[in-house]
Amino acid sequence: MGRAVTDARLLVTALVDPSGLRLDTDWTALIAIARAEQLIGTLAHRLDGLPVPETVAMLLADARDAAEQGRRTALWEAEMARRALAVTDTPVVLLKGTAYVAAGLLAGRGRSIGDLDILVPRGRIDRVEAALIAAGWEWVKPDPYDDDYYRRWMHELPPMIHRERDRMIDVHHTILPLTARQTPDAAALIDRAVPLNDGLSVLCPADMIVHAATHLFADGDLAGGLRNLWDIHCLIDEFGTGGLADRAAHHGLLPAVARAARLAHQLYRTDVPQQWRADAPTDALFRRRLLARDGWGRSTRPVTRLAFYIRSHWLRMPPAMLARHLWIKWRRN
Amino acid sequence: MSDHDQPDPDQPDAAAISDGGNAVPTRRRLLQLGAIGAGAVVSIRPALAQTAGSVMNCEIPVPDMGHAGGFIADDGSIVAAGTKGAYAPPGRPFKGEEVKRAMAGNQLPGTSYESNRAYMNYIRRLQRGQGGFTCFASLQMPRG
Amino acid sequence: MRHALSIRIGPVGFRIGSDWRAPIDQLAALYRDYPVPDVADFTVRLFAARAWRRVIRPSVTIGGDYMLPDAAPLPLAHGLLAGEMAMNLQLALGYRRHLLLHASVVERDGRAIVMTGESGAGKSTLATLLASRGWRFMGDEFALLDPETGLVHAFPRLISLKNAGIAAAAAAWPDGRFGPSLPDTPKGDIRHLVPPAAAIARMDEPAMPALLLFPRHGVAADTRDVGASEAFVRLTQASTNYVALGEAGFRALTGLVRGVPARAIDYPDGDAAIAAVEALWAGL
Amino acid sequence: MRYRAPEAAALISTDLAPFTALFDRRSGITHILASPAPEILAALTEPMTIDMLLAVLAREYDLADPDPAALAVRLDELVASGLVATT
Repeated sequence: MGRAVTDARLLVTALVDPSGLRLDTDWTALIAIARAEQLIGTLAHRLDGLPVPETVAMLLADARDAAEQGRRTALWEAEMARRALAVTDTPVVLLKGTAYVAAGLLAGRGRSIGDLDILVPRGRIDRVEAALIAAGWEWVKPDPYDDDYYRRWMHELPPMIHRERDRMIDVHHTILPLTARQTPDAAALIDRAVPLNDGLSVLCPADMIVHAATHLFADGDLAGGLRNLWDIHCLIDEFGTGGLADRAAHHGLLPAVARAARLAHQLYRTDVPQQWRADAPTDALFRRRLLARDGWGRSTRPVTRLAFYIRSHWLRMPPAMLARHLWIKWRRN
Repeated sequence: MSDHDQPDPDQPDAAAISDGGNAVPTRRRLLQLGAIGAGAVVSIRPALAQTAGSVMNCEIPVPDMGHAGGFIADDGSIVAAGTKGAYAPPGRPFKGEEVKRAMAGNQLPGTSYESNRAYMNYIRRLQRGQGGFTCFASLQMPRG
Repeated sequence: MRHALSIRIGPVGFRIGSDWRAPIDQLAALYRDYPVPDVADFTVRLFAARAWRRVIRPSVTIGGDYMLPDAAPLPLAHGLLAGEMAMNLQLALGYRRHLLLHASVVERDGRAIVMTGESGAGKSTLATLLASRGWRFMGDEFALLDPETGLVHAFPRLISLKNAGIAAAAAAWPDGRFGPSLPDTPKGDIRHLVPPAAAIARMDEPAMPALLLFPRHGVAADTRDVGASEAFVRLTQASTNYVALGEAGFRALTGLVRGVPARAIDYPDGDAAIAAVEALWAGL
Repeated sequence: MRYRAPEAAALISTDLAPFTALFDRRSGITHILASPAPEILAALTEPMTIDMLLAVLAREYDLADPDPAALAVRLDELVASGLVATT
């Protein structure tokens, strides 16, 4: 069945140059990788209208339908949150996937959207929490240790889930854990937010890119990295990089944004400024982690994956806390 | 509402029979606002994969992996190990089938009347994101 | 993966990979007469969660495009069952081309009976018995309803018979092809029966639903009407992709319950069930 | 406070006597409505307070219990389902 597909490069090239795909592509492997990386809807939009085998065409049409259903459900969840929080007259900024579809951006096209992420001013978080509970949301993990940890050190409330609709919401008051070394200017994020027509708003383009890069490199273990990087590719493609470096520096997140731009350029050939084109020495390691997926959809390169997992915790908390956190989690499993 | 006819076709329509311009209502339809047993609006929730019965066999760890070692109080909440009046976690996860039988009135294997009640209270409070939730949610047909 | 196989069941193609040879050989033998898809719709993986689990007390973990977190591994001796479950799971979690109803289906003269109910309500046994009396077997796990046409499509996977159902099927199908007997699985003793040759040959022929049955095994014989709204709500809970299909799912299911008569039948044994079904069919 | 129903185009309604099956295109959720819910939705032709709605219903129907509190409970169910919004 031809040379086995050993990493996710097949998916990357299909997204970058869909018309370049030959009819004898290993379609089953491409679909398995796209599904595992949550990019099947995006791939289906990129391949829309191109000559593919009939079975594949039907599969991709299903994926576009599923993405449309997901978009509608995500926008509805945002609307229900808006209704619940209207009484607190708090500015509510949509983040990540829901923001992209709410603002009708390229990055939202075909995107699979998970939980609803919103950003609210830190001073208002208790009022927001009370309003959500009154409107039918509940804590997912009613566990004291996790609650306290979340409240003090994480950049968000513990996740909540709506009793009837089974959808989760993450309420953030900044875009990085309080414990992280960098401290982004949360108030500036809200000040520059762009209002949509229904009382909700989204971050300004530069802040969107900064947040996407932050989410990918500053607190994540790169799970879902190819999807996040594709978000960044689309945002840069749509808005360009004017003012991005200054905005990233203002938040103290220039390194993360530079790395995101470099990797987007290296993998997705994103049009980034000259200073973000050269390969930094560790970029190859990040690419190795991002492409760690085989043609059966399995995650591969376990050692690389473990290294990035430990790194993600290291970035989120000072060493003493990291040791305590990992010790408690280890003692439990 | 778009292509919708009134819900009770067999009752005389409330439309007045016009008589030379001044409508004479014959008998307006009766409408009851209160005292509805289960409420007037039921929203359909997604059925989970295991509701397709034989699709999956699954397990419910008590407590879930994130809280291994914790004890279970009567009301099903997780408390520190050794708390007086609470129950040590069972030796192994319960199988979906065992929980289904316990929901129908039997007892979970290897439990006393009290510890069975505590474990079942824990299982009933499982939320999405907690280990065993998908398995438990699928055992209830229909949900919600 | 080391061992692999591709099969098409009804409109759905599967690529199955395994760390062991045995499950693939069993599937290949039982699905011998089934077509091979050009491109698989779903990938399924049977694998050892820990490397040493491949050899020491080997246990099969189910993987694939679509997964559930609480899946419990199965002993390698039940590898065939793991493969069947993994394929069902892909359909239940990832399939959208048709409205999926957890139901068995038989057909005669282009018209179908759809029998839905919780596992253990005897759907598989009933479908097998009817198939032995001239009805065409279309499926014992999922009914695939086309939202545009209202037609039901066949998904004739291996018939999974449980406990007493095994003997009943063996009696009805003396020369049927059976898989290995799998004792004390989570669902009791299980044995798979290869659907009749006609069911496999004609699996691409859809049928128009003409009767919706809610069978229940083990009580005194009884037949009662099921109203459209009751049938509708029960079917939304017997469908794993009703909500995911959105408007198309709503139109397909409201069309079905408004257009097709629904009956609940309680039956003490196979013969009583067949008599009740034939009587209802004649009365349509 | 006023209660607002969705515009007709957002809803697909099908009679499943004695209930009404309603699909909300905005949320993708299916609701099963028993009387008086369909009648209340139909009466909300514009945003109304409870008293305004009660007056409309009293005109169109023979109300067994013209009680604002009972109507409020029915409206809360419709709000919780997302079908009706408050402004």
